[in-house]
Amino acid sequence: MAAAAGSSIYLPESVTLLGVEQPTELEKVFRVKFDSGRPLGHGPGQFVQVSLFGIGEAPISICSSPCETDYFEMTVRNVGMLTNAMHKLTPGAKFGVRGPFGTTFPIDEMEGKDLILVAGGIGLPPLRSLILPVMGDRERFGKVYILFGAKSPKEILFREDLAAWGQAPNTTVLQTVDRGDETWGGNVGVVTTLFSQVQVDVPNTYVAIVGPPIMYKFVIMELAKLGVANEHVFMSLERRMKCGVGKCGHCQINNVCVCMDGPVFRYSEARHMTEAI
Amino acid sequence: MSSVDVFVENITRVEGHGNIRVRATDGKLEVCQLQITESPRYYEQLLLGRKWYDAVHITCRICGICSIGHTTSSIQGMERAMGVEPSDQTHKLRQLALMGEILQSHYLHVYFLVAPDLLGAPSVVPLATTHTEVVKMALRQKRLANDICYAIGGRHIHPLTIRVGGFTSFPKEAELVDLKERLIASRKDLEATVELLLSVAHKLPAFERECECVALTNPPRYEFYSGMIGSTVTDPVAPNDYRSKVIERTVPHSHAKFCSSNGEPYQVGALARYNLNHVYLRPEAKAVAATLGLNGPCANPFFFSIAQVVECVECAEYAIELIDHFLDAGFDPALDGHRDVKVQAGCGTGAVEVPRGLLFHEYEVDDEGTIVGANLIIPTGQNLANIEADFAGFVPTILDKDRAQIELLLEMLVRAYDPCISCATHMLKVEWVD
Amino acid sequence: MKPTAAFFSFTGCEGCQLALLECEDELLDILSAIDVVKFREAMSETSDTYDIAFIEGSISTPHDEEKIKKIRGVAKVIIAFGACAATGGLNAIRNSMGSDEDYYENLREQAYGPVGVEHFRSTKARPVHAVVPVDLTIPGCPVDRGQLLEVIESVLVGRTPRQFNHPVCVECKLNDTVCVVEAYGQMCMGPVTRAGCGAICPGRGDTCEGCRGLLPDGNFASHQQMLAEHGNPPEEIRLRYLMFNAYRCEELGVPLP
Amino acid sequence: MELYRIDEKGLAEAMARLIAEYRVVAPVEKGPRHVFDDIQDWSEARPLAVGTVLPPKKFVFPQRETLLRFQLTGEAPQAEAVVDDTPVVLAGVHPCDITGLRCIDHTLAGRYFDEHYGARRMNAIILGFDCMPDGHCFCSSVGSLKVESGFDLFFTPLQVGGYAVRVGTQRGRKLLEDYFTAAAPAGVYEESLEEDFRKRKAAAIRLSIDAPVGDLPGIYQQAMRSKVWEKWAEVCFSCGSCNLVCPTCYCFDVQDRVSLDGAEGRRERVWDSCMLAEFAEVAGGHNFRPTPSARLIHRHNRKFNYQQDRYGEPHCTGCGRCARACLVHIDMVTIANELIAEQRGEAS
Ligand SMILES: Cc1cc2nc3c(=O)[nH]c(=O)nc-3n(C[C@H](O)[C@H](O)[C@H](O)COP(=O)(O)OP(=O)(O)OC[C@H]3O[C@@H](n4cnc5c(N)ncnc54)[C@H](O)[C@@H]3O)c2cc1C
Ligand code: SF4
Ligand code: SF4
Ligand code: SF4
Repeated sequence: MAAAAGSSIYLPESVTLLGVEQPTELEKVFRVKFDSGRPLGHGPGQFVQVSLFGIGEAPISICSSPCETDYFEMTVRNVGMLTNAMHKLTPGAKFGVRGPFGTTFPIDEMEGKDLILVAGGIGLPPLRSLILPVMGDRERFGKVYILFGAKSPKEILFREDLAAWGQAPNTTVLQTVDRGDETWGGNVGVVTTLFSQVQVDVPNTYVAIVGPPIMYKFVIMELAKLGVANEHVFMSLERRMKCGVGKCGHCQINNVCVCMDGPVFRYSEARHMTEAI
Repeated sequence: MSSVDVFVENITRVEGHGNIRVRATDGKLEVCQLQITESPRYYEQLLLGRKWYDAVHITCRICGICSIGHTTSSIQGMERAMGVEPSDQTHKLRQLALMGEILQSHYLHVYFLVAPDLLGAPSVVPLATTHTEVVKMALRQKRLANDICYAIGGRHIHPLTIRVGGFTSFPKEAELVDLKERLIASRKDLEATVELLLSVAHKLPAFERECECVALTNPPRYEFYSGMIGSTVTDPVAPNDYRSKVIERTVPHSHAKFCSSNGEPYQVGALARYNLNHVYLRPEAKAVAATLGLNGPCANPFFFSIAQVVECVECAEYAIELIDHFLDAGFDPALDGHRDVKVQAGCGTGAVEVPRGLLFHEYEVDDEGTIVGANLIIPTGQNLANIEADFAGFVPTILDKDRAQIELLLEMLVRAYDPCISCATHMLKVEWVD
Repeated sequence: MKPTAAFFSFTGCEGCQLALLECEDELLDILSAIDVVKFREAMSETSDTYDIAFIEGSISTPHDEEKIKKIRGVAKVIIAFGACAATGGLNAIRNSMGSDEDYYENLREQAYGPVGVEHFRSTKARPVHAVVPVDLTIPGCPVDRGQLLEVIESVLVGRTPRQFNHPVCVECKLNDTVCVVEAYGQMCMGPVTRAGCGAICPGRGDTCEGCRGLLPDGNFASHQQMLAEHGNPPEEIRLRYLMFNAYRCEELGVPLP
Repeated sequence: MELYRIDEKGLAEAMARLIAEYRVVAPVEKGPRHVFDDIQDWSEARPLAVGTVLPPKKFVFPQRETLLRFQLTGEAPQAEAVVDDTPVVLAGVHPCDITGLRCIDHTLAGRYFDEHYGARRMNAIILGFDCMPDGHCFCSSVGSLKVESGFDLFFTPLQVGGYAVRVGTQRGRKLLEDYFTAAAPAGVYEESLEEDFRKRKAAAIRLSIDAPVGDLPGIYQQAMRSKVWEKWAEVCFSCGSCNLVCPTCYCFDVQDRVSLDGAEGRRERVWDSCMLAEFAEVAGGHNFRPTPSARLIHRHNRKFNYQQDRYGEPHCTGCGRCARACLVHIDMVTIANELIAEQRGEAS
């Protein structure tokens, strides 16, 4: 009777890999669906725990639109054990997924508002799960600015999407790179340098930010200069994470868990958390 | 063929690095060397200036295979130097650990290093498929021996509980019960081993050379742990007087010192012990010896592995006896002195029979417990000169064979002694402070 | 294709290779998962190509140095196996007793007298990574069987083995061990030593001697002060640091009492 | 709450009956200290011993535990959850550790119920025992000197011999009937003896935090940049001992193991500690708490601020284990009092 089988919040469901694309040297985009056929049912900004038995688990954001129910997509940067093993997978492969977990960008609250959507590097994929539904229902929102910074032109993700979004009415896509190369004729500098080109109705503006830890502080400073209300600023934070369901303690920031109370936080709340940014 | 020039670089299936160099022209032996090329480690030097309690930690690392032997000899030497008298409980438990190590080392040698030669394989790896049952039995036996070491010493290699004055912890009763059951069950495996050996024993070359044998003696026991330094040639001497028996010297072709007694090479190890003490073997072991053709003194060095199997029987039975004692008497922490060692200046020598023979650890400490002198004499070092003497006797008898066969036979001869070369290459001359 | 593995021993006691032979229960599984093509201590067959090289022992002679460079040229993965290879181990004690060329010449002369000419020159004893790049490290004197098996498993499944960047105290606690410092004031190296051994020494009432090597970010000053508070003389604390960690102290610039 | 009385002999008989049917664990001697371990005979138990190295939480939340088992052969990997619901009797659990289990419940048995913990927790029969503090205990400062619930039965040693027994659950009542047959109903006299014991206990506690526990979240929140942290961080080993012995800590790491033939494996969780340098490090090397002081601040706030704010009670039960385990004398009371003194000093 000792070790009986049972249900478990840690038991993943099986998914099948439908397709893989490799937009950059380090990143691959994985399109998968649950073998059970159930839709993931995520909101913008949520993530799943990806599980490869024998290797481990890692939290990965969903980069496809919540409106897409046939499959979902994840963009994975090859940085370690699990992500490395994921990069070796080929279509047809089966692995485990738990989720979706975490909080979402409040898309309904954003209705009718001007939006500044700021992404740095691998922050673009999670933001894409917000941008896609915004673009899909464009007239529900005011002006949209998409600000994206990458280290170098080679590392720009979702080029086609960026180009297409730039074509949408009332939408401005601004890109910059830290270091340019011979192919690059655009902005060079950190993402905050793009703010000079942003013109919004400040009291009616919502902001979403996803990027590397270092980016938040500087973007917040720009927003303060602009005068955007803290209540209108949302940011997705990243922490080490083992369980995704508020148990393992790794992702705790002050009294919140990034996996349950985040990853999307309202800045007016996050600013009181001494460890947040 | 009466001329050979043999150079075996890095003899395999021995512990440590050594070469064989033999040259004979027209039946005349010109060069005959066992070259020890293991990198020197200067253990005796490392000990100087350190504290008494470190000697055992450091010297047990001389050798992975006989670390319990080094541990035992080291604490014995240190206790004799500082006048520490451990309890009977401590002595007995140490001997149980030593039995575990002799069993594990002998099994390793017989099954993993020698058996492939006799079964015509280059190593135990192919035997895993051709002789699966033998390999499984070997692993089972070795595991049991290891578990004895683990239960008492706290670790399979480099024991950690065995200290000057006593033990830092005792095995649990359940562990002892388990070990005893498995030791009893292992009698069957030992019988099978004897049978196996019997079926291949005829492959052992029939070569004999008389030599002096040196081992601990302590009638009426087949001794490993205490007693006098006995010899087939001279009178016994006390461990503290070992220098009157054993002379060490350096030779140009070896990183290990060679030893002699009365100017002649001599032999230590399982066969030497058998030759000196066989009358004191318990009946079970005597019977096995007789079955395997060992009926009293034996001058054939290839019979080392036979003597080892006989000792396995002896040690397994002695281990059972010791376990029975502890199951009966239990362990009394009050009889353990490892936390109350009093430091005192002095000089003393430990002499213990480890798998490969007699091992000496001599220490001198000052009144603060600082080590000011150390001399370690390793069994393999003592056997090196004897192996060369065996070469000299053996090579002329095999000159008619082809080169590969000669190489194999010479390697088998070296391997028979189960040399432990990293042990032997520990040394450094020490300036004694008188 | 099974990966091929070769074992090499340099300056050491060969106890770590023995640790592999001591995985009696798993040995047959290991042999069916990897092809051991060279293992002088246990095998006569040998090969000059291999994927994984297990290196035991320190690099302590010019000859050792030559040999390890050759191996690096062949092996895809080099595993520093045991304290001698991983951190210099006990061999490095001699580094702390002298360092100039004369010192080693002297050692050699003392050891072998004027006949020493045929022998290798000894040099400073160094861990493998001081001479060639190392891919994986299994420290310990001897290596822990469990960790050894875990590393083999990791290599087979393509996972990075755990690195144990925390001290031995963690494993003491996991084992519900009575701390020998807290209970007896003994000189334990656990708080500054890399875990992974299962805190086997304190578990049996002994102290940790630091055989798995000092942690890169250990709080050495606080540790030494703590040991001194328990009545340990500075010289003995110094010797303790210089037992398994003479090379490591030099490498990390650890101040000693 | 119902009250009974039982003498030593009756207790021993009852425990013998329990041992015959259940796995029973209690504090036992280990060298000069005590640990919770299996017992075969009640005489081995030291139910009043304080400061076991690890708290009894290890029986409901083991140091290393298999969560999933999986098969890697076949078309797709197959996994199943491993949930252990073997009953275990925890005897000699003191008020601090009973409180500790309640603290862990908030997280592991709260939102997203952890079945692995839950199954063990619900099948752990808790026989609480009251205790006499040693020099490290400070339960009276954090409200865990006395527990009203969280046990099946609770035993208070009486000066006149024997124990007063409180019944905390239905299961406890059933146990009392089936096993503790020598227990007799008790009344005001025993109640006064119980009270007596607690008074002596309270009087024996030598440490105290100089502020009401309810004020601590505010005090800690204000002290994020206090010099006190730097001072203690300087001597901290980042060894994690304090976390690992704590009855309220639950952080864990997850590790996969695979058999050497690659056919099957398991996913395990192992206790982790937020005081370890690598705890908050992510791939690529960024560490969200790179300094010992950041980690010290986090741990101490988790005890008196963050979790208290979230769940309404401090996550320190005053058991004193972390102070016993910390070789450089970093302890909850000293730090709390230094922070309190610092703020009062600033205020005045
Ligand atoms: C909410 C959230 C969403 C994320 N979304 C994405 C995404 O869409 N695409 C992407 O490429 N990466 C994403 N990450 C980061 C990703 O989880 C890590 O890169 C990944 O865990 C690294 O695992 P590894 O096994 O490859 O690396 P290793 O360094 O081998 O990591 C070992 C373990 O450490 C932990 N860990 C290490 N780094 C991180 C980290 N950055 N965050 C959390 N845990 C970590 C994990 O538990 C991991 O299993 C996200 C992280 C979080 C917290
Ligand atoms: S015994 Fe040593 S390793 Fe264990 S907790 Fe104490 S100091 Fe740390
Ligand atoms: S923080 Fe310390 S005193 Fe408080 S409950 Fe945890 S171990 Fe006990
Ligand atoms: S506070 Fe003490 S026990 Fe905790 S990590 Fe620091 S040194 Fe270790």
